[in-house]
Amino acid sequence: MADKVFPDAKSALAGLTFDNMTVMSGGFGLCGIPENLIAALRESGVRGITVISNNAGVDGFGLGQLLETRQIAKMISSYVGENKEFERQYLSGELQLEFNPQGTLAERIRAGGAGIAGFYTKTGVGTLVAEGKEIKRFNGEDYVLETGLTADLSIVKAWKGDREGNLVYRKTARNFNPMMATAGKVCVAEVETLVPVGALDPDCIHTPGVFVDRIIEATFEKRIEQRTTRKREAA
Amino acid sequence: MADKVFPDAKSALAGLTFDNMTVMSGGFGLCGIPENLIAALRESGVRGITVISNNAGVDGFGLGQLLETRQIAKMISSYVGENKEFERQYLSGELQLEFNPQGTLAERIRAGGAGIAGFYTKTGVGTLVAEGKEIKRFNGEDYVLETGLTADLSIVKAWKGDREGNLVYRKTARNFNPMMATAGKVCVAEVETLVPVGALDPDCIHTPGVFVDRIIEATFEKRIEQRTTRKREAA
Amino acid sequence: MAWTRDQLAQRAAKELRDGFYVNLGIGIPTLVANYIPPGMEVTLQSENGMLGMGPFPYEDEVDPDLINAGKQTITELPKSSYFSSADSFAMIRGGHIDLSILGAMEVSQNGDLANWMVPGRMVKGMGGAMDLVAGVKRVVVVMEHTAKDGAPKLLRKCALPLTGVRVVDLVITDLGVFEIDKKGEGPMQLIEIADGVALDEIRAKTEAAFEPRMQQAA
Amino acid sequence: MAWTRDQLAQRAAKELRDGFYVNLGIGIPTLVANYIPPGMEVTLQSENGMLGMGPFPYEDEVDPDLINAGKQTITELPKSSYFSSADSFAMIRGGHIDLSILGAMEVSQNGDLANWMVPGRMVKGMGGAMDLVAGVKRVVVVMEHTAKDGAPKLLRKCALPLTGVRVVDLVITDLGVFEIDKKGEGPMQLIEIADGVALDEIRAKTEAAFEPRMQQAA
Repeated sequence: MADKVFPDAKSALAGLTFDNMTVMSGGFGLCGIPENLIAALRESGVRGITVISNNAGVDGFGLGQLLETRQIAKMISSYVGENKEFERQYLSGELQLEFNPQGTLAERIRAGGAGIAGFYTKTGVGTLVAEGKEIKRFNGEDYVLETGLTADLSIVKAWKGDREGNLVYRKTARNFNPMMATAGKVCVAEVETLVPVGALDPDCIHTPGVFVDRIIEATFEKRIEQRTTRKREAA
Repeated sequence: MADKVFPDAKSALAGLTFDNMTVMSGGFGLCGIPENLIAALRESGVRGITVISNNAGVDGFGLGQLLETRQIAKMISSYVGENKEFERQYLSGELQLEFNPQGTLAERIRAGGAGIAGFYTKTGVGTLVAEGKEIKRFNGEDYVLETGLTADLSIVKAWKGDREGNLVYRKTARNFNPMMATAGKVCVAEVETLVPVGALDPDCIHTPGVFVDRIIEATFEKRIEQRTTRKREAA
Repeated sequence: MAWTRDQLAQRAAKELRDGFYVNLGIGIPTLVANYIPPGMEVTLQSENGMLGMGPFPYEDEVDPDLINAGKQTITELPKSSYFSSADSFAMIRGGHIDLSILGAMEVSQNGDLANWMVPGRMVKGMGGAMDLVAGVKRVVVVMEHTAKDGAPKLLRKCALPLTGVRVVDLVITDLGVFEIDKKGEGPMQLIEIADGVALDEIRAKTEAAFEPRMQQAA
Repeated sequence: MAWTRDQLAQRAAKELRDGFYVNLGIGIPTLVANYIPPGMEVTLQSENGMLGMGPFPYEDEVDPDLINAGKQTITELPKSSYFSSADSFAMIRGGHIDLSILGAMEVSQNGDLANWMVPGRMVKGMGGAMDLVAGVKRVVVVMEHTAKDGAPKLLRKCALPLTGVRVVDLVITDLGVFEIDKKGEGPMQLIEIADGVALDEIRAKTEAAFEPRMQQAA
């Protein structure tokens, strides 16, 4: 079988990027983002990207790196603006923005990967989010039609992976990564540790290998947005 | 907190059963079925049940036990008839039957648990399954509207569980159990081993405790439908 | 005297019940976790994919892979489990969370909520708020009774873009507590007043129709 | 001479490609697993929730928790993973499986498939067949060329209730191999004939329109 393992982020993206493409990028805030693949996307120089990601990174890190270089034409997100450059580009009209409720965004991505063209949710009924969308009544309640989302490429970050493409995520770094892995025409994963095939518990594989086309082992900065701690009480 | 752990199947169903109720029952064939809760449902004497289950058990085991006593009024399934009593009741008109494609059944149950009132799938378009249902075009292809399914009670079988209701399934005994745990107004789980809280890996919990209302530890017969083996070659 | 932030959180904590699964918003709602009555078991859900959220970590426990929906570092408990965002919102949208406590810019007398967008200002997004109010069984708002400029926030009709329609069950402000019949057309019911606050003050600062229906002091 | 069951499976195995994820139906399709060319890596999906299906177990390995979609006991491989039925059909419906090989009662010249129901007879249900043909990238049917009574099974239009509309890409019968343009309106293309079978025999036993377009012998 063609080897899914690539030596680094740059080679893993080779041949997969093109101008005006749509990219899904995993993570919640800076937690569980594919740091290395985002950086490689920046190096690729590809422009006019539509990025589907819950958030937009911070200035200089994560997707913020692609904003600095103005490679992003449009964001589909639920929450942004931890990021001054984002705000500047948005207010100046350089950057398009589509807000989705976070759960609707997650479900749209799952639907895209699962062959579900559309679904009805109560979320957003009666709000701006439902404007122009079909409303249907089920059991006396109104639901709004939302459509599945797919992308030309999805980039995800996992904790462990093997060369079959099986992935395991760690704690809340899982977030949007598993659905995105299913919804890209091609999925590239970066993992902290590449383990031998058979080392992962088959009952606990979050993303079965069928969804992952390429995989790299990488090192991570794992920046923290809000370092909140408590004090140990004196003994 | 009210204890979720009950001493046995009978006590775990106390107060939850009533005539003409809808029950979801996990398992694929006889693999991963809630044997003990099905038996307790039989003992409860409740009648006119609509059962949502991929299959209908075999004569004398699994849901076959509820057919013998004519407690089932209707089945919603994808494949039945490993079972002579089922065939007899169906052909005589005593038993109603609604077939769903297996993936549509699984997705309808997931949708029911996830607050999705309906979804569009390509499965079944142009077949009997789509008759009388709305068809909608997305990106030049036809999709059929299917609705979410819920139940008054779901009974599921897991491998390990804890008193918070966290569940882990084993191998292909997982099947329909995780979705059903989310789609019952009440969910009762039977497990092979009740472990202390904290013993399960939090990254590998298939059903978070919020979905499970009652739990029992039980023993299992685990009958096999098709014992297929191969011979060891002579050394 | 109007309730302080901590008193607001303390009052909101009275809405907790033993065995509840609860999602707490950012700000005052987060403080509610400090007032869970002893002996009561409440499990906190974090919509970025965790059930059983623990307290902030000690300095040497900080883990970048373990944050809450406010992106703050947190800890896990023995009962914790992790799941994807799709599974997390399936849990929320499917009605499996008992209680959501969150902040608001405006609430209308029939339970409409506005808390995500001020037109003309930079909009950061609704995050999970629309999903929470649409899916969680009971929605409690905790907020200042009036805006910084003194304008009422309890309105006949919200002026700001909505987060949800007929979704709020209870509003706790620094002046009192209001019950909403979100299915009906009636006025809100004022069921508690902060000690030393006059009914007339609440009348003056409230646009929404409400009726006093005070409970006996506990 | 018409192909045997094993020859049919062997021919179907030529549709496999290195790295493919494949779902095999019950009956002859199951035999295809015996003819995966050495050195080719093919991963078998079982729609009851497994990727990476292994062979039947030795007598002392039988595990009631480990079965395939035909309810037969099987084994796992180092690469195996398990998942729920919802996730399994998300994988199938979402187009992530490369190839499905399954049996049929009838196939029409535009790729309609009937393989689950004979009106008037006890109906056991469609199981996962409708999902597989709607979702898998390429659908190959393996079947006897005619029914037991000699009636053609390759038809202009299926008479039995359908499993899917315009879903079959290739039909392998004991007499030959037919390509279908499931988007178009043209006849099927007969691309191979079993050794020693006459074209006239195929003509006599086929109702569907087809054109011979034989490839050179390999």
